[in-house]
Amino acid sequence: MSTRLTQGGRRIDRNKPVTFSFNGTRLKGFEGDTLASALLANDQMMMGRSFKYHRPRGVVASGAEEPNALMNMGEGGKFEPNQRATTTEIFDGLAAKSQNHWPNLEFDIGVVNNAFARFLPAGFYYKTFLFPRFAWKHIYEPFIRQSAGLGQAPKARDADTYEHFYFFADVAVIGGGLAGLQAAKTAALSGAKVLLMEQDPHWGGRSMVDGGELDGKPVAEYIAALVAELEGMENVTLRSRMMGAGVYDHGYLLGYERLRDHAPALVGPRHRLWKIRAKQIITATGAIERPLSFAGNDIPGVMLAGALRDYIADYGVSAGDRVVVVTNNDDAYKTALAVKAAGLDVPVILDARADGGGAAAEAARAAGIRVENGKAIAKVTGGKRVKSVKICAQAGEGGVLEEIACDAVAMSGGWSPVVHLWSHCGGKLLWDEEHAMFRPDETRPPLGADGAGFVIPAGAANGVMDMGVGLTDADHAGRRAVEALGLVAKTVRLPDFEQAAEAPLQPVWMMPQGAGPKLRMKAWLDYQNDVKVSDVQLAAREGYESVEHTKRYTTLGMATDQGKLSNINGLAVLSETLGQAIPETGTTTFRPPYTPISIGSIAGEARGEVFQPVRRTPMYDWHAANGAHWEPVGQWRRAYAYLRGDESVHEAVNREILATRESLGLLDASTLGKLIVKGPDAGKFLDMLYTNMMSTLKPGKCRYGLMCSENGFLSDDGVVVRLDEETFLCHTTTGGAERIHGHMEEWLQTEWWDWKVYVTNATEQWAQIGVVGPNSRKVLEKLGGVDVSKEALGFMEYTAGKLGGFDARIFRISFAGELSYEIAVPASQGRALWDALFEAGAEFNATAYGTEAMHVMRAEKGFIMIGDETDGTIIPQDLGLSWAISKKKEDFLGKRAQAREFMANPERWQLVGLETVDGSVIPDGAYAVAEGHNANGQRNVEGRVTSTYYSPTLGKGIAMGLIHKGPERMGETVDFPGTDGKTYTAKIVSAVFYDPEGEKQNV
Amino acid sequence: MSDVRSALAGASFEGIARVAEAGLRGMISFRGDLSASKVKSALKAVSGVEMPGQRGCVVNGARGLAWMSPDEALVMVPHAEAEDAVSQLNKALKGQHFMAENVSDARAVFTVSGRHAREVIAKLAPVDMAGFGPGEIRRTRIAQVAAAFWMDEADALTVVCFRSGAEYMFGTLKMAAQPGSEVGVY
Amino acid sequence: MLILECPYCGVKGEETEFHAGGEAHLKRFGPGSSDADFETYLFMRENPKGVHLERWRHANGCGKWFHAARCTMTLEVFGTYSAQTYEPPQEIKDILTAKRPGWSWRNFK
Amino acid sequence: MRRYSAFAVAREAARFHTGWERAWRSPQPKKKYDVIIVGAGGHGLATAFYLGKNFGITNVAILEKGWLGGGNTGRNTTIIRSNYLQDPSAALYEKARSLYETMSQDLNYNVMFSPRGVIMLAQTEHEVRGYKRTAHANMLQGVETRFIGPEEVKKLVPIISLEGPRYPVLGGLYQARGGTGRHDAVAWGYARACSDMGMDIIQQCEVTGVRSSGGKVTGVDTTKGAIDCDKLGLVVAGNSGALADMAGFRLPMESVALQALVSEPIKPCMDVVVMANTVHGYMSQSDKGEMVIGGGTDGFNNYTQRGSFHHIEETVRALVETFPMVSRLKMLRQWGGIVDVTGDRSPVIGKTPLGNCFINAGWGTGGFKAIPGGGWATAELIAKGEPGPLAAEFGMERFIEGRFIDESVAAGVAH
Repeated sequence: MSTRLTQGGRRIDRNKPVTFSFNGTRLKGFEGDTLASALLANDQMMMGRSFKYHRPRGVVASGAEEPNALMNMGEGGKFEPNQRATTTEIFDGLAAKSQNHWPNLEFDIGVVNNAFARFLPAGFYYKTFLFPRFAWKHIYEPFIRQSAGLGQAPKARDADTYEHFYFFADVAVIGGGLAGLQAAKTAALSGAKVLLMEQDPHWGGRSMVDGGELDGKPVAEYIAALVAELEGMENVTLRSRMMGAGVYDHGYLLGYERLRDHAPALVGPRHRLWKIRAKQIITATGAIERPLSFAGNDIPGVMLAGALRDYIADYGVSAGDRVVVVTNNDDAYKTALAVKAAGLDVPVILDARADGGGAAAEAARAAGIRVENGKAIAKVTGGKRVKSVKICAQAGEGGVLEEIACDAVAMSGGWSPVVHLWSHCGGKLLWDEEHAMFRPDETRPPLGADGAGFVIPAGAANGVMDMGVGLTDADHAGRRAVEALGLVAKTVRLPDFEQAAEAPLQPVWMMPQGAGPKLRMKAWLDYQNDVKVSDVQLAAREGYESVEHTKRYTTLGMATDQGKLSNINGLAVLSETLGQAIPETGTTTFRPPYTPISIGSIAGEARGEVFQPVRRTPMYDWHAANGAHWEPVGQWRRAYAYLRGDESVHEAVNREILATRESLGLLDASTLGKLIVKGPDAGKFLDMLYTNMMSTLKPGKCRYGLMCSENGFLSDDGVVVRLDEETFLCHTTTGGAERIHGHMEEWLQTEWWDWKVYVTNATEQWAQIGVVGPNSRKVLEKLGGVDVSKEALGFMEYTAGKLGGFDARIFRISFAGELSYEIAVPASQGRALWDALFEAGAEFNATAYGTEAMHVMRAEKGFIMIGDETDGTIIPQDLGLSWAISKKKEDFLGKRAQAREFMANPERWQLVGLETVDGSVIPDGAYAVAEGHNANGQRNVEGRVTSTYYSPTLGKGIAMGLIHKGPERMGETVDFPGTDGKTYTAKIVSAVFYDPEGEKQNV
Repeated sequence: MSDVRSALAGASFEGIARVAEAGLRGMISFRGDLSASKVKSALKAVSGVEMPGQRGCVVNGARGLAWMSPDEALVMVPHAEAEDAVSQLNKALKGQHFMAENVSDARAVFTVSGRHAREVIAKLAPVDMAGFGPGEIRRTRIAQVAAAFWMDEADALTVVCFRSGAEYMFGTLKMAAQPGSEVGVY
Repeated sequence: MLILECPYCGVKGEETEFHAGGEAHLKRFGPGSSDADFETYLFMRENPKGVHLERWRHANGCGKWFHAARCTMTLEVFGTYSAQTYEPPQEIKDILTAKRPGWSWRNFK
Repeated sequence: MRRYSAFAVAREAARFHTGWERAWRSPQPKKKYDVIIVGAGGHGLATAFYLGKNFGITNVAILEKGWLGGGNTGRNTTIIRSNYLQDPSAALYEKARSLYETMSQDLNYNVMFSPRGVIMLAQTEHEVRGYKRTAHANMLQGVETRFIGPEEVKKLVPIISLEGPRYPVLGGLYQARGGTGRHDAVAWGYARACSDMGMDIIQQCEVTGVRSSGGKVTGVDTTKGAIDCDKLGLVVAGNSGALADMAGFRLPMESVALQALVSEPIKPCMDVVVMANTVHGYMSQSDKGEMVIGGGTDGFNNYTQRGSFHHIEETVRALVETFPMVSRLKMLRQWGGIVDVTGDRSPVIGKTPLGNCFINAGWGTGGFKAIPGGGWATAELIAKGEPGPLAAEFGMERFIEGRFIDESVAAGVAH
């Protein structure tokens, strides 16, 4: 059984017990435990079930590479699936549940898949479920989906907050093991600004477990001194619980800091995503041990040798009483010695190497451990727990020589450098034949903004496994980093050390070497996704020879551990099957993040109220307090209508329209773009931008203008006012202000840079109010101060003055077809003017109206709306706006485009008014049908509706639309089939439904 | 006109730093040849300070000048004086090609102060706040909106954004300043 | 995530401060031009693998447009330069020649 | 070709699956083919397949510089839909969608077409009008879609938040027979079928030059030697510009990065595909349980297959807003692909300045869903030398004439 030892465990504090629960059972651990170590201490070896076959699975590793021990954790808004038990620090009240089983972990229905495993090889689903056709969607797929997946879906809204942090460093060091610490020191002493991050809560990495001496003292002392020294340096920032998640172009590095996962009760953000810019990045990310591929290597109790000794050293937890060690290298002997030192039994060390190990083997034998060379595991027996191992010769086919009872197996297939962060941004790898591993090819690093390499690997991550040599390598990495910065690298004294003499590793990709199909079907490569040696071989046999094909066909390495344990083993099996060398097969691509990071942290602060900017006008609060039904328009939030009492939106719109047409309506038009264009060449510039002639406009006058893109399409419209000889005010649509401002700057800066014109976006300087309706003049006269009579201020004229004490610009323009004014005052005065107008307008039933009433009223007048009548494919000629296109001008933006064949075609649909014969409202977006079908069998069409409303003014439906040869077909009817099954028959009429003579606005 | 209002009526928040809307400031967007001596002296006349160089920012109480681009300066004066300042510039530079627009009301201004003020900004703006000090204006983005800021003194920053985005700016600054979120790197 | 240096305000900022504006040094064709020239101006693009000349705007910054010489295969930025020019300055050409001998882009070499 | 079936799997199980044959051959190139297709992605393989199936042209080589299906076919978010606004697009994508319906049976390879439904959310009044317009257009185009209200959206997607503080969900355009498929399987299924017809799929064979004489292509130079052909099809998303350059012409296209990401797998929680174009994100759940998430393209030319992280950020926050529960999932993996984007964001299937050279390119973000339709139309173009009705509007000449196929107009974007 797995249990807590009476002694040891450098990370735990035995004086601080912690209570947590697993599958509803209350358990005890100690502060400093991970969930995995605490579960093992409670003899909970089985921690989950696999993805495909639902096989019982125990913890295999002790860190980020763990494929099996994934948990549902937390409750409600703090629930999260797929939490890795090996990297979860326990705290009081932690509630974990195992995953992927039903009804429970011990007894799981889904394990039936395991019984049929033979019928479910890699890719079986590509070859089956083909008939009957409907069954995939309705029967097979739902079954597969239910059986797959891992954790439960969260249900509640996230109760935590997250944030980002921008940080800039000369040198960022990823990994706070010995190599990372040493590299950081070298870089820092040479004057670089250094950021050092470690995913664990603890510094020192593997060296803290594996020990050894530096300068004749225990390595832990050296590490403690190093950390203290770095902490004392001004130019060094140390962050633990922060993982280097991804390396991106130009030295962009994501640091994933887990602030509250270990202490959720504290206030503050849960995770912080650091967006780091580093001139140089040192990857001191260590190495990960490889499993060995033998039958039954997934039975709970089979663990990585390094992990098994981590649990002993770090947490005082033993995985079993009798631990068989199986290895192809010297490193695993440390585990045997650690087990022995803990007072437990190691019945045998199986060393697959014919010649066995070196000094380590001697030490093991000296400790009284039986060591067998050239031996392997033929098979592990047991179901939910290891019972025994059957021993065979590595060179053979698996003939059992002996069976040894045990309750844990420590395996080691050698170590693979963690090259992920080196590779994320294009760093290349080379195959190190001697050590059977891929390591960074330092001649082909990721290239930065200047074209030079910006990532430097150090220590074990660079394939240097020896501690002492690794220190030298780390120092070298630190030096190279500062030299790349143009600094002089200071010489740092490195401690004396004795290089451990190790016998060479012997690659073992299949155990035993000649294992037959039955064993290969039980030898796991990818634990979580249930990919076995036989699956990779099947893929190769079927022609999925590229490593990417094999990966995708078998799902090798695609689980939540992203193949940290399985990639190299799988690759080796594939290469062997194809009869080619490993580097010929190549690797799959390493993609960020290194381990999964919370989506919440990526979203950062952008959620809820600050998900995106909401732009507000100075009168926003009034709208909110007066029943505004909001409409997002770009980033602005505008009132669509103001609801009174239990009025519906439709009723409110109708009321607002009638009140405006009858007396007085007020519109918050502040969002309209207001661009000031000034300079001696301003007129000439606007002549190029607008289709109309603007240079001839007289000061104090207004003119409606159209703007097209260079591709000819109508892009914006608005009233241009000439404020003085050199200065124009160009109104744009609400959505157009920034876009058109950018458009103007672009042409001025990149094409006509010698023209003397300046542009300022003054949109928000001004609050603008539409004062609309037959009583609009009266209300302004009540405010007083400016003569707004017909004589003093005619239609399409502008004046400025103190209107009722406000600093006002007054434009006599009309979008509703009534007598109306637009009043602009500085934004700080906007709300006061709005209030003053209501006060003065009370006797006229002054009514605020929203965007929908504005839309309906302009449609009643036949005015186009950008975004309704236009959609990016419409030219002004389509809309009967040829009058606004200057014939005199040689050039304007869009003119050349409009001369192209398809644009000049008289067959283009033209804007007309549409009136249903029964007064009903044509549905939004309806098309007018023509006879017959096109070559693709689609119904022919001859037009479409662009705006369609119920007009309360006229008491019937009105619409505008684009109709083939429309203006020549006045009085004809066209048919609009609706998606509601009805057909709407409409008469083609003039688009001006209301006051065609303009008698209302010109008073 | 007495009833003039800033966007948030001086709202404030205390977290790991103090975030406060600073009320209305007089601001003039000036476009022109910043190297011309006439321009320089006109700008100095209204602002009381010398035109600074590239990305420079000189603030003296309510008055100041900031270099916004090779042909743009931000002129700061008391809010009530902004219109007069524009007139003064128009008069002084008559006949030149330039532009002076009163944009006081198009802006919202915040102060972020306290020991962690720089951290609050560094959570939202892609700028190295470690090397940022008084005398410089940085135009960039804060979260998702364009903004500019400068440091008045150590641990006190002024942030300028568009008025319509004041609520958003305040909201993101509050998030960044939430209690318990100290980073502890400066 | 690129870093670009705005040649106008001198800020070395990250990509999110900038707005990409497509291919550089397009020659505008207006009324009277041929269909082919006009199509080339609006739509035909170099889209090279390697050295590219392109336009950017310091949108969340000083607002200025500028040009950048960049490699589309490695994302290396060779340099940025004024928007008010019809071709890359000699200094940029020299860098390109040093870093990518034999480079060419449209008519530039 | 030995047929796949549950029976075949059972039979093979008895002998430990040692009897399976190769899904496709791995031949050396011949000296000459009737047709060479450059690019063994979905569109290239589908083009070859329909050349054989519809026109009996089987002396075909498909050249692939890497591994088949390794470009955008194997990198996309596998959405299949045809609810396009403009007639030419709707015809092409609906053809493709209908071919997906029977593809597993046609190819005897389970491509896991899952018509689970696609909803494009309407989150502004403008979008509501746009999607209602599309629904009307689709009705006349023979594409089954309908505009649904927020209640029905919520019923179909219980995890959605209808009332975001920024953009409420006002409804959506729903295509019940849209869905997803298994992207790799599409390439593999076509490859197996092409190989079975005697076509040569030649992987690790990069085209280094296009040989022509008198305005006609005569063959290509490759890393495996020169190969002659009577007709050449360029079907190389992400590399179209480079191939066109070899052939001596320019394209109205630029290549940019498009990124996607997946979460860790969870139990089923979302049965439809949801696209939220106002906030720029879309999401579905794969059969494995991962939430598959995508967004928009980067803005600059890029051949690195690595995009900028801030786009991932934008996409993710849009989805956190739309589906608050995803906040507590974790991003497992992100990746990028290179897409060719044309001047009107619609693809090109058409002739080139070289008489016997044809191109299928410029799919932008929408290539996967079009694979069978694009292949069908391109095969017809190559076989007949002129486009059929499906491809008629997609020629490059539209950029001269100003006759664009602009899908962005209906608030929708192509994904």
